[in-house]
Amino acid sequence: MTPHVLKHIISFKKLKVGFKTVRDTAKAMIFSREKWILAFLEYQKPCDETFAVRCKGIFFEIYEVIPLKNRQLEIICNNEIAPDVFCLTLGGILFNEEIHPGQFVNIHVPGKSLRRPISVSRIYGDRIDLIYKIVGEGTEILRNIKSGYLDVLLPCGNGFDLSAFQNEILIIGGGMGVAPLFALTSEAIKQCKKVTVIFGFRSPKDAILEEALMNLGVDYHFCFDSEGVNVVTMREQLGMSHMPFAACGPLPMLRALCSMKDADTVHERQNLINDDIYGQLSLEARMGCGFGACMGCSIETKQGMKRICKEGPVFNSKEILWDKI
Amino acid sequence: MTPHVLKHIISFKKLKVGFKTVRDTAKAMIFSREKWILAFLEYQKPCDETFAVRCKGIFFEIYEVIPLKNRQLEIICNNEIAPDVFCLTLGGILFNEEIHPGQFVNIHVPGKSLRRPISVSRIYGDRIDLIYKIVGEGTEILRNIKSGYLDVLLPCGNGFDLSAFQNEILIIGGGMGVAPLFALTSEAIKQCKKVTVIFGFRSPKDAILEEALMNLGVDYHFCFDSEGVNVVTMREQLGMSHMPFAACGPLPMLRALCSMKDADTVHERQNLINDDIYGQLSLEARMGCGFGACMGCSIETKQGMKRICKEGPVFNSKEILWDKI
Amino acid sequence: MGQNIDLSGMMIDNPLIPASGAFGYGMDYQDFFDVNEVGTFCTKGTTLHPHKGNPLPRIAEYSGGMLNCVGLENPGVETVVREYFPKLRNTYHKKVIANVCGFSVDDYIKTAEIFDREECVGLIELNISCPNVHAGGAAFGKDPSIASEILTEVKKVCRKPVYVKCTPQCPDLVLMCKTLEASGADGLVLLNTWLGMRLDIRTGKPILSNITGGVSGPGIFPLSLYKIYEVYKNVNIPIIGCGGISNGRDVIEMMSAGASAIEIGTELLTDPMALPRIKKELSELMDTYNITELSEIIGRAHK
Amino acid sequence: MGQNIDLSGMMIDNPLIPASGAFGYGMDYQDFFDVNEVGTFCTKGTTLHPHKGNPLPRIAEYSGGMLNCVGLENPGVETVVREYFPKLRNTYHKKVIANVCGFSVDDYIKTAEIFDREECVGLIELNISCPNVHAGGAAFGKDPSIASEILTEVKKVCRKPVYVKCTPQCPDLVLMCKTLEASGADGLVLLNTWLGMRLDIRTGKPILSNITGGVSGPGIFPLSLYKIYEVYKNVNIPIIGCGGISNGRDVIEMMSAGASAIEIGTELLTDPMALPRIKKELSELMDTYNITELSEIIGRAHK
Ligand SMILES: Cc1cc2nc3c(=O)[nH]c(=O)nc-3n(C[C@H](O)[C@H](O)[C@H](O)COP(=O)(O)OP(=O)(O)OC[C@H]3O[C@@H](n4cnc5c(N)ncnc54)[C@H](O)[C@@H]3O)c2cc1C
Ligand SMILES: Cc1cc2nc3c(=O)[nH]c(=O)nc-3n(C[C@H](O)[C@H](O)[C@H](O)COP(=O)(O)OP(=O)(O)OC[C@H]3O[C@@H](n4cnc5c(N)ncnc54)[C@H](O)[C@@H]3O)c2cc1C
Ligand SMILES: Cc1cc2nc3c(=O)[nH]c(=O)nc-3n(C[C@H](O)[C@H](O)[C@H](O)COP(=O)(O)O)c2cc1C
Ligand SMILES: Cc1cc2nc3c(=O)[nH]c(=O)nc-3n(C[C@H](O)[C@H](O)[C@H](O)COP(=O)(O)O)c2cc1C
Ligand code: FES
Ligand code: FES
Repeated sequence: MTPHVLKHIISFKKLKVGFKTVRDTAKAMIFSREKWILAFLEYQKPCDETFAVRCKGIFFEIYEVIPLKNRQLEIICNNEIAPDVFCLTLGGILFNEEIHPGQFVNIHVPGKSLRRPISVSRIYGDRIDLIYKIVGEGTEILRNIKSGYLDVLLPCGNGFDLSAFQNEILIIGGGMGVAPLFALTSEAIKQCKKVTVIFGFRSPKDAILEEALMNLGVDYHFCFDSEGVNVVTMREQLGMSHMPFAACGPLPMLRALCSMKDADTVHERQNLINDDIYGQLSLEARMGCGFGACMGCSIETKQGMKRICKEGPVFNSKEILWDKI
Repeated sequence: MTPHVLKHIISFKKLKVGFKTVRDTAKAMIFSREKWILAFLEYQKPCDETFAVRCKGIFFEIYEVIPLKNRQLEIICNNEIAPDVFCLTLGGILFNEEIHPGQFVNIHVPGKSLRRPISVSRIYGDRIDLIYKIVGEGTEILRNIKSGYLDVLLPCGNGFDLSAFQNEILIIGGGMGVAPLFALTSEAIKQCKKVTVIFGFRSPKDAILEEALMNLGVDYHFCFDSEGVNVVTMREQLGMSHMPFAACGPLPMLRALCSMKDADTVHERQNLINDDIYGQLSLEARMGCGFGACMGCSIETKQGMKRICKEGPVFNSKEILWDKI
Repeated sequence: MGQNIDLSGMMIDNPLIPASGAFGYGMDYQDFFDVNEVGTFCTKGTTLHPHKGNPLPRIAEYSGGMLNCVGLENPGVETVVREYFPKLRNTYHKKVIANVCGFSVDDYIKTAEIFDREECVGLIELNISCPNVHAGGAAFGKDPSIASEILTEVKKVCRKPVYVKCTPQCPDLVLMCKTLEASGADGLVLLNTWLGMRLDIRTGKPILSNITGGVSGPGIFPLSLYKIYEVYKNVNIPIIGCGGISNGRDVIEMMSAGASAIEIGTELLTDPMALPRIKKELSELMDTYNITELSEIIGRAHK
Repeated sequence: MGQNIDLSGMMIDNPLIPASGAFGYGMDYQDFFDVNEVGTFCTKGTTLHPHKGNPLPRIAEYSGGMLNCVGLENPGVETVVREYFPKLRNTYHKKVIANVCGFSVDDYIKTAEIFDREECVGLIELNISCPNVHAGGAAFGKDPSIASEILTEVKKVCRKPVYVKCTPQCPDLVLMCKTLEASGADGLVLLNTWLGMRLDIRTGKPILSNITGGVSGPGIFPLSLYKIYEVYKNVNIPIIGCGGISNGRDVIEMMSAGASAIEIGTELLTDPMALPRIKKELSELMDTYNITELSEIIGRAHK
């Protein structure tokens, strides 16, 4: 880890495991980034993504590195990839395994009071891709920022739990819900799972990520409302209606995915939630903070109140109280 | 005038004087900058700073060019020239004789609600210099903007009236008040007046514009509070206490300049305003708009209420009601 | 696409009205845009006699806009109708809303009466809500009985529609507005500025000469919007919405909450080109959201 | 340079207090800074029984900050003291302010009583000002007689200082505060959120599930400042200032107006690193303006 990296770390938690030269340091020191950088530059002590060693008088101190959740990431590119849909690549210090598929970042959009939550849709080295749709004032501002830095909180939320799936996983996305699912698909393939992807869009011109899925060599199916096929009917056609799945998309779609397969319309399915189907669902909410402090995003679940930004955004379909969301 | 110039002009008032091919145009046309530019680019008709000619069907129309008071000016440089004092050079479309010494610009500082009024201290071709001191949040933001464009209203206010002076003029500035007086000095010299300049600063390190005055070859005198000399005592020393003057600076200084010369202290002078001395004084006020709409800057004068941003900032010393400001 | 609005018989071709105190007497924006683009505009608050207003400083800032304690500086109604209106007519060809203020009931009556006779006045706006004067102003606007007395008397001498501009400092605004409706108000203008203050960070003392000032600008928008929403539920006369509007989206929201038209103050002062900009934004939004007749969205939040 | 502040016997080493509802139970900021940097913090509004709050959406935005209608979601006082406080003590070593809310007088008494017994609770903040619940909350905060009844009863069961957090919706805030002082309030927290709303631009319908929400953030700062200035003139108990504070300068202003300490809500949510930043700004400003003892500037606007 270079000195450069240190700028992006605020706290070094003192390692709990013993180490001969470890000794107590003033709290103030631990939380003062500037002093750390100074000390580091002065002594050029080794430091990696997991441990930081600091020279204090005649002692060495060893700390566990806790990456700061608030970082300034550089805009690498920000281009339109479909009508009103942009891919924003951010670069900077990202730690190994720091971000899991299904987690999101919370972006300060200059001029806006509240941050905007956007899922991470690709994670590669020191870069991440975010795919976002222009829906209002914040995304409208974001589309026009082509360089510089963004103030970002990351990673936020829990992400999908791939370990809960056996060898096979069905990944279902609708609209912008496909964004986090691309990260999930990549990860599932890395873990050698058998993956089937169903992505639904309003019409072929709204489709995104097809080339990327192709490059992954994954079995994927696109369907379009404009052609009368949605992800639920597609799932039926593929005979996969009882397969465990991970999904992200509009609420009616998620609801329908958790319903009896033999109901005729999405409307009917709403009352026919089928608890035999296991799914991991990523939900959305307007957020105040994005890191659990404000209760602005809580929903009632079978296990009590849960915050979409912290205990979520990914929920087990079986814990959802469908009449409460 | 190049097509580029047209971007900075909003309104083309139809010339009142007759012209064979002139005919009425829809109001909408007159106020639509975009359409004008289009029309201009299309027909490449001649256009200068005073007149614009436009081809409409088989007719030519001739308009008087009215420069838009709201312009985007480019930041050419923005450097510290004394402790906490910056010189900001802005460039862009400026029209001949558009700005007079003593007038100011009203700058939108990104992130701030109200604009900041700053005097123009040098006018040269398509550039102006502004000299400003860091005093609060707005100037603090401004000092850090090193490139790009600023949204500026210009020119604002009346400016000094050099024609009211005979062949000689005494120019007196205190602190940041010297800023507009440099423009005035240049202009007075251009008009072949005999100019004497007295600038007062807190201490020698705060002094600015000395080199510029030297280059103008003008007779100038600097004085410093730290050395126990202020502009009033300097004026007495030079035996110029009854000479007509133009001044800008803190209110107590302006008040003292208009007082009986034989009062001992500034405090005493406040009650001894001497109406025999003719001065043009540039005043300051917190401003809401800077263009006369809000009455946020009005003072009572012998001629009734006057707006510092519109009828001012330069006032005849004889119209000031000293107990009202 | 229609933007016509009917304010108790005064027809305006778009709902954007520069608010009182932010547009002088209509002659300060000519270097920025064609002032005929406004729906109509409100004059600076005008009193029977010339009024000097408060000493400087009259202006302070906050991150959501500004504070002012101008305190109704104006040349008096006689000068306005005799000198300003004739000049105004050279460049402005629509009607105006005359913002009338006073320090006694009698002041209001006489001032309104003079304005009412003017050809170019389309509507009288009774300002019982100026927070920056010590007599009259918002003091009247907090008490429904005084407010309705002023209104009743003014109505007797005016043939033109009379709207009342209320203050958010009124402890029970809904009651106030219902009382005004019952007393014959043709419409309401909601709201004048909110009382606030700023202190000088060095001395700790108030910045404004009057200690407090009226807070305006985008920072108060959700507060105004809510008040208009509440009053709309309780009255049947037109409401002109005002407070923090800075773009086309705000206009749509304010009208959805119940405003028939809207006034814009602070945004015009900080961006003198705001009016044509907002007008353009509004047209674009009407396109985007398939609003063919703007008047149809008035109060749709309640439906 | 001293920043120590005495809140009716609860000593805090700096005046910066995360406001109720913006800091959960103290465990959500650990990824951002050492939470012991705060002077103290207010817990999320806590009721006797677990409370689910309002449906989503609970959050909206405006240019000066945010609106919320969380509606007091909390796990109930028992869970807080049994599960949360023990966990909190692993990382946080100062005392907390317990924000107590209820739907009846009895709720307030019982909840406050439980908190009062807790070692880590330094002060009780009676929240009679939540605008987002239909019973209790701000309804109590508008009526001085109910408010003082709650306070009197709570005082009987608490040994720790009891502060009352008021609502700006109170029609006569000065009267309310004087009544509370007379009824034995140890201090006041001014203010909770201001009632407001936003509408969806497409449908014209309210964005928040509860129709209205509490407005907070920098947009309301001059309004809060003024209210605190007014109340300070009329009471002799400490005031904790709250509403729109976002930087060190605001802290100085709020204390100059009369606040002994200040609470920060919205700014922490939008910038989770705001607390250490504001603390740094405050120290720098004390340097710049030669303030050696911060407590000395309390109320200097009035001197
Ligand atoms: C966990 C999570 C992950 C998301 N991932 C993506 C993604 O990968 N790609 C993508 O295009 N969008 C994503 N969204 C939705 C995205 O946050 C909104 O589209 C965006 O905030 C809209 O901002 P705006 O300013 O353009 O809209 P405005 O309507 O102007 O925003 C106003 C307010 O509402 C909030 N808001 C509006 N729509 C939504 C929404 N659907 N969900 C949450 N808050 C909303 C905004 O954050 C803001 O606070 C995600 C949302 C969540 C909660
Ligand atoms: C006509 C005119 C010409 C001026 N020319 C110059 C100049 O050439 N160089 C220069 O350094 N300064 C000049 N000033 C003063 C300059 O406008 C202020 O120093 C500046 O606005 C301070 O802004 P701030 O955000 O740093 O201070 P803040 O105190 O944070 O500003 C808060 C508010 O107060 C206003 N304000 C604060 N101080 C003043 C002041 N002295 N005069 C007017 N408004 C003030 C600001 O504009 C803003 O609205 C001029 C003022 C006027 C009225
Ligand atoms: C500088 C200034 C002067 C004002 N003068 C008046 C006035 O004379 N009469 C009046 O009724 N309202 C006056 N107002 C209030 C505005 O008309 C308007 O109600 C208020 O500013 C809220 O709208 P805004 O947020 O769009 O500015 C004034 C406002 C400002 C900012
Ligand atoms: C999301 C949110 C939740 C809140 N919850 C509570 C609460 O439970 N109890 C309370 O007394 N105040 C609550 N408040 C009000 C704040 O404590 C504070 O009084 C208000 O937000 C104004 O301060 P600010 O402008 O710094 O945010 C809440 C505010 C927000 C934004
Ligand atoms: S957004 Fe604040 S708790 Fe989830
Ligand atoms: S600042 Fe608005 S009239 Fe002068």
